[in-house]
Amino acid sequence: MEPRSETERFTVPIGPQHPALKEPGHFRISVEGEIVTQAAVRLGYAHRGIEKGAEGRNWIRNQYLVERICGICSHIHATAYCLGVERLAKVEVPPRAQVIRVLVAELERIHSHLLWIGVAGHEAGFDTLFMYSWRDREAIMDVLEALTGNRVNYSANVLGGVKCDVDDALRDTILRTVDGLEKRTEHYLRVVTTDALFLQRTRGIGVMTRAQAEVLGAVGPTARASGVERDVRVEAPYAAYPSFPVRIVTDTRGDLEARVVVRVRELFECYRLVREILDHMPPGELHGRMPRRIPEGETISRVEAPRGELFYFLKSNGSDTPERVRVRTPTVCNMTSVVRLVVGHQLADVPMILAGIDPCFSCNDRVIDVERKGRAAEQWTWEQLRAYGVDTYHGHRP
Amino acid sequence: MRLGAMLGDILPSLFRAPVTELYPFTRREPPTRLRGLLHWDRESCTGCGMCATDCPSQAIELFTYDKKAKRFVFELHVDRCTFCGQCAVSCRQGSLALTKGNWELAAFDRGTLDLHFGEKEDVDRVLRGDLPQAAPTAEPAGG
Amino acid sequence: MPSPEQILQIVSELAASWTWKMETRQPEPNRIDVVLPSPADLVPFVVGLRVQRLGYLSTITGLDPGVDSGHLELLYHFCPGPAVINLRLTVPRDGARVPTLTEIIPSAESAEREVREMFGVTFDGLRNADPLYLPDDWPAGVYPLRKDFDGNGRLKLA
Amino acid sequence: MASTSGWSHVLEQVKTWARANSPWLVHFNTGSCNGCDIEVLAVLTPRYDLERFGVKLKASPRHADVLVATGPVTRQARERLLQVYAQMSEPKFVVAVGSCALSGGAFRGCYNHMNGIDQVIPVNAYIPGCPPRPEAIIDGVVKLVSSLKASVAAAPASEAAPSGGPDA
Amino acid sequence: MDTVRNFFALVLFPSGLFLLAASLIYEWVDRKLLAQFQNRIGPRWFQPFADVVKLLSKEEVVPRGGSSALFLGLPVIGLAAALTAALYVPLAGLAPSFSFTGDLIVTIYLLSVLTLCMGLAGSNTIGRFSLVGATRTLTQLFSYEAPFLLALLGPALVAGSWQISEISQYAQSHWLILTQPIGFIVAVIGLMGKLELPPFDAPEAETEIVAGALTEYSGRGLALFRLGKGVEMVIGLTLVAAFFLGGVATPLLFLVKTLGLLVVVAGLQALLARLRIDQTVGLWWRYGVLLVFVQWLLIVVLREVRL
Repeated sequence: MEPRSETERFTVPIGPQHPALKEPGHFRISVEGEIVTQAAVRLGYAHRGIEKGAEGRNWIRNQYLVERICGICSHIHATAYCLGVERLAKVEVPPRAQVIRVLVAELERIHSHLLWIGVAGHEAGFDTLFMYSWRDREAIMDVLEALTGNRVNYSANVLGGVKCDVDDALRDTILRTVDGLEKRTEHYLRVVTTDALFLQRTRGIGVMTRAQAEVLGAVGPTARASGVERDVRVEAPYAAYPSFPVRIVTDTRGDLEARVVVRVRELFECYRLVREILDHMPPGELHGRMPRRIPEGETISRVEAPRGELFYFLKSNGSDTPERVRVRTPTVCNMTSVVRLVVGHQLADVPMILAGIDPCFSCNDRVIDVERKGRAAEQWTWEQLRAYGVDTYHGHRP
Repeated sequence: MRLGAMLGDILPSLFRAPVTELYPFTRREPPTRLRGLLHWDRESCTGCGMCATDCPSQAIELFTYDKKAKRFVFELHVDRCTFCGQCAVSCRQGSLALTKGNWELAAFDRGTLDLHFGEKEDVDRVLRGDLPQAAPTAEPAGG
Repeated sequence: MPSPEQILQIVSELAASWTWKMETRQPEPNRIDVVLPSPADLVPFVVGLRVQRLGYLSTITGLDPGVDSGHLELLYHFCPGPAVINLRLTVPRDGARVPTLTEIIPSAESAEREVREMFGVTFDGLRNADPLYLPDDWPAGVYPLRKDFDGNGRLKLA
Repeated sequence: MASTSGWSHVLEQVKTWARANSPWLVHFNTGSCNGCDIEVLAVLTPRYDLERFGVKLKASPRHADVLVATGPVTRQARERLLQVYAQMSEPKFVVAVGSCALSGGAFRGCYNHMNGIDQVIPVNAYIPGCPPRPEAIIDGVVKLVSSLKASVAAAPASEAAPSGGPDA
Repeated sequence: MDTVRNFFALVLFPSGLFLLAASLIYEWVDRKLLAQFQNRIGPRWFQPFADVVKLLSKEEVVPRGGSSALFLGLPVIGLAAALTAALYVPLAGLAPSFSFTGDLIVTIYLLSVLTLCMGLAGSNTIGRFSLVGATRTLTQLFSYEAPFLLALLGPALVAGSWQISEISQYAQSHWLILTQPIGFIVAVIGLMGKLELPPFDAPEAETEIVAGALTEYSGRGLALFRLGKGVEMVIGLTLVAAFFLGGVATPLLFLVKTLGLLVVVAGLQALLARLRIDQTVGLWWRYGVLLVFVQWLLIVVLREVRL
């Protein structure tokens, strides 16, 4: 099987088993000998035209449109949007609403990180880790369903505050669930740092130094795993984070294992925050009065999604529909930074590096173009890349 | 570095009952706030149409034949509804609520997912297409 | 990381020290808008920001004030720590040419490619030519985020 | 004549029983926000575990009987969805999961997508919800499977079996 | 008279229908154990039977780009080879229906014919994934075949004969697992490599290459290949149980020992993550073969000392 002799078009099914993927990427990688010299990404399989759609809908409907950009971090999108619109309308949000927003955001981060541990296991062929982490995740999904009424798209926010409240019964179930999950997370921390076969897929793979992370603009756990202290909850605290300070979790090794460990350690931080929030719940109503027409103005709203910094730019022209809604999701940053990171790496390591940043791709497929000097661009499958990697390890490179 | 870090999980579960819930045969009590199918209360509704304008996916259409006699027809497109609950928040009379009882809505034909609530003959008039003149929620072009 | 006020102070001094004064506005306590007179000032000013370690580019936003306004507006958002710095650049509606930032800030590529395909602004020196989000069969010359493109309408493409 | 038709009826009965008891899924995301995808996968995890109904999540459309499609079919994903559907071998079924797959959901009317799966390929079962709970997805699959049993009992050859079919 | 007995042995009792049923049951036990290890319920008892019948009744799509005769013929050859291998193995605790000196070697190579057929089937189409899957299947075949064969030759050495019936006869009186522990470990790991069970399931890694060599197969071909795999599992388990776990004298012993071995195999499947194909090859050639040679050394040395 000689991929190099004739140019063949391959398509790579990262396939339906990759649930965390939000937007399939199409990578173009050019290679010199073994080292990747140039790489580019092409998204677009999940582009639904949201920013244009937002201009045709009133402010209230937009919140639900924006919430469905990414199913795994839906609450944080709605929160960023609501914070921006409330700042434009200069509406005072009651403190209890802000605290509940932060509470649901942290519960969502727990569910997102547990999900990703399972997906990382599944990608590495470790189905038992996938089954057990998703079994434990069901506990937090029940809490979210009891608290907000839906397991994934909570719609807990409403312009000017929140819709759901935390009563005592809920408070006890949340605390019980968090205690149980903390023990399980300690177990997972041991598993991902000691299981020999899992480590073979993560330790020393896809190392991103701190300088690279900063230059390439990586965000979220991917950046923090390389030592970059960048977390919007700490730099520019929003909602109720000023009264609930967050301790940044960082690592210095910057390889795939560090990214897994940073996400697992962040889970402990989330548990601590949830307990702290539930102990200091301020009284008060749940949402303030919100005008239907938002006064003219522009604002920027930055929040920390489970995968990194989420950036919103809102511009209103005084009417009840926005002039412009700009959304920059963290995955675009991570993806372009990791695609840059791949340059200079072994072609054989590219697949695991790309899969390792918890990419938010819709799980259609990824096509990797390999351009060799002086020959037409070939498109390789992800698997072809892996098989190519195998030949490299065997040392019988032609 | 050791082999089989998950041994502590898989061995005990060999002797423990699986956590699987036998769904269709045993049903778990859904949480009280579960957002299932929308319920519309005709008595308290005033036909203002706020729910229709605020619905993110244009799933609600309200036809008012006679405001005082509360002769409304409330058309709910379940296939468009995203169960977000904004209609219940926007409705000042509180006549809308997402019920927790009804969430098994799988169907074989999309037609069955268009529900009409209201007086029998009003609903027939809507189905015949004899809509009231000022239908407040005309479908935006290409909706 | 300096406090927001210090950052805004640094940026307004930087803007004022330019050969011809750049207008700066502070609509919000932690935000400063710097109006760039011409696309040529973009790269030097961004280098100035990076020297002051304020050069973390979050993204680039395209704005279409309206078909009759005859111009488009590009906003470069720099978000070092708590403060937000917007560089505002107005460009003509058709045939706008703006220098690319990818040499100094590699992560700007995805934002630039998105603005190019959504607004039709060409970035000189941007190596990657293929679209980022729009499908392959999207007709050339149609820019969806411009006001004249009817978002809700069903643009009947092949 | 009666014996052969009796015999072929029994054969048909056995085939339906087998098809109803081992529905293999292939899952395809045509631009969804991943909310429905994680629920479709949650259905295989220990708490719901659809393997007790014989469901296996296969990666290749060629091995699968039921295509679980999510998302409003973006323009870019449309041709790939048709490809996957064509690769599946008869008898095949399509289940649209989530309000995006049914009608475009919250994105209804945006440019760049087709407002639902049934605008592109024929759909057998619709599961509303945003996202539908895992139990609702199980309910959809169970309803599809039981309708399969009923449909064959009524009309033996549901669709014109392709001439090359094994039982011709 | 002899032909009727042979026909009966080939089609009905030890091989043929009985073995197919046994392979379905063992596949169910394997999936059920794996599910139980993962804390879930797992399939019902008739699941593999339903899967096979459904696959047989599905439309068979013959892709272009490969010879269709080969495409349709390979599954049949693979299954036939696996079934004939069963004739020499003490299935269900009874003496093997045929045996001649040297049938151990024949059985082992008959068992690898199925893997060869899958490799051929994979490379017979233009589909990328089946091509990659085919190379991986063959790479894995060459890596585990030698250590697996040598591990099984250990008991043959001790029993002093190449005939399976004699070896299992000898093994009934000596628990060879105690005298040859290393050989036993290599044999079990080799069996998992042959059956491409995780952690050696790189050739059909779902997240990477869809279904490897079998991506293009649907309907009847896929059913026959899956049956072949099930038959191989039963035969492999019987061989290892007969040699190392004190022989399979009665059907009850056969059941207990093979199912006990299956529990160990399923536990390993649940426990270990998938090895990259280069890691499996490295693992086999560095450690597998080395261990087996150490085992042989021990056997020879022990025999000299005792003599």
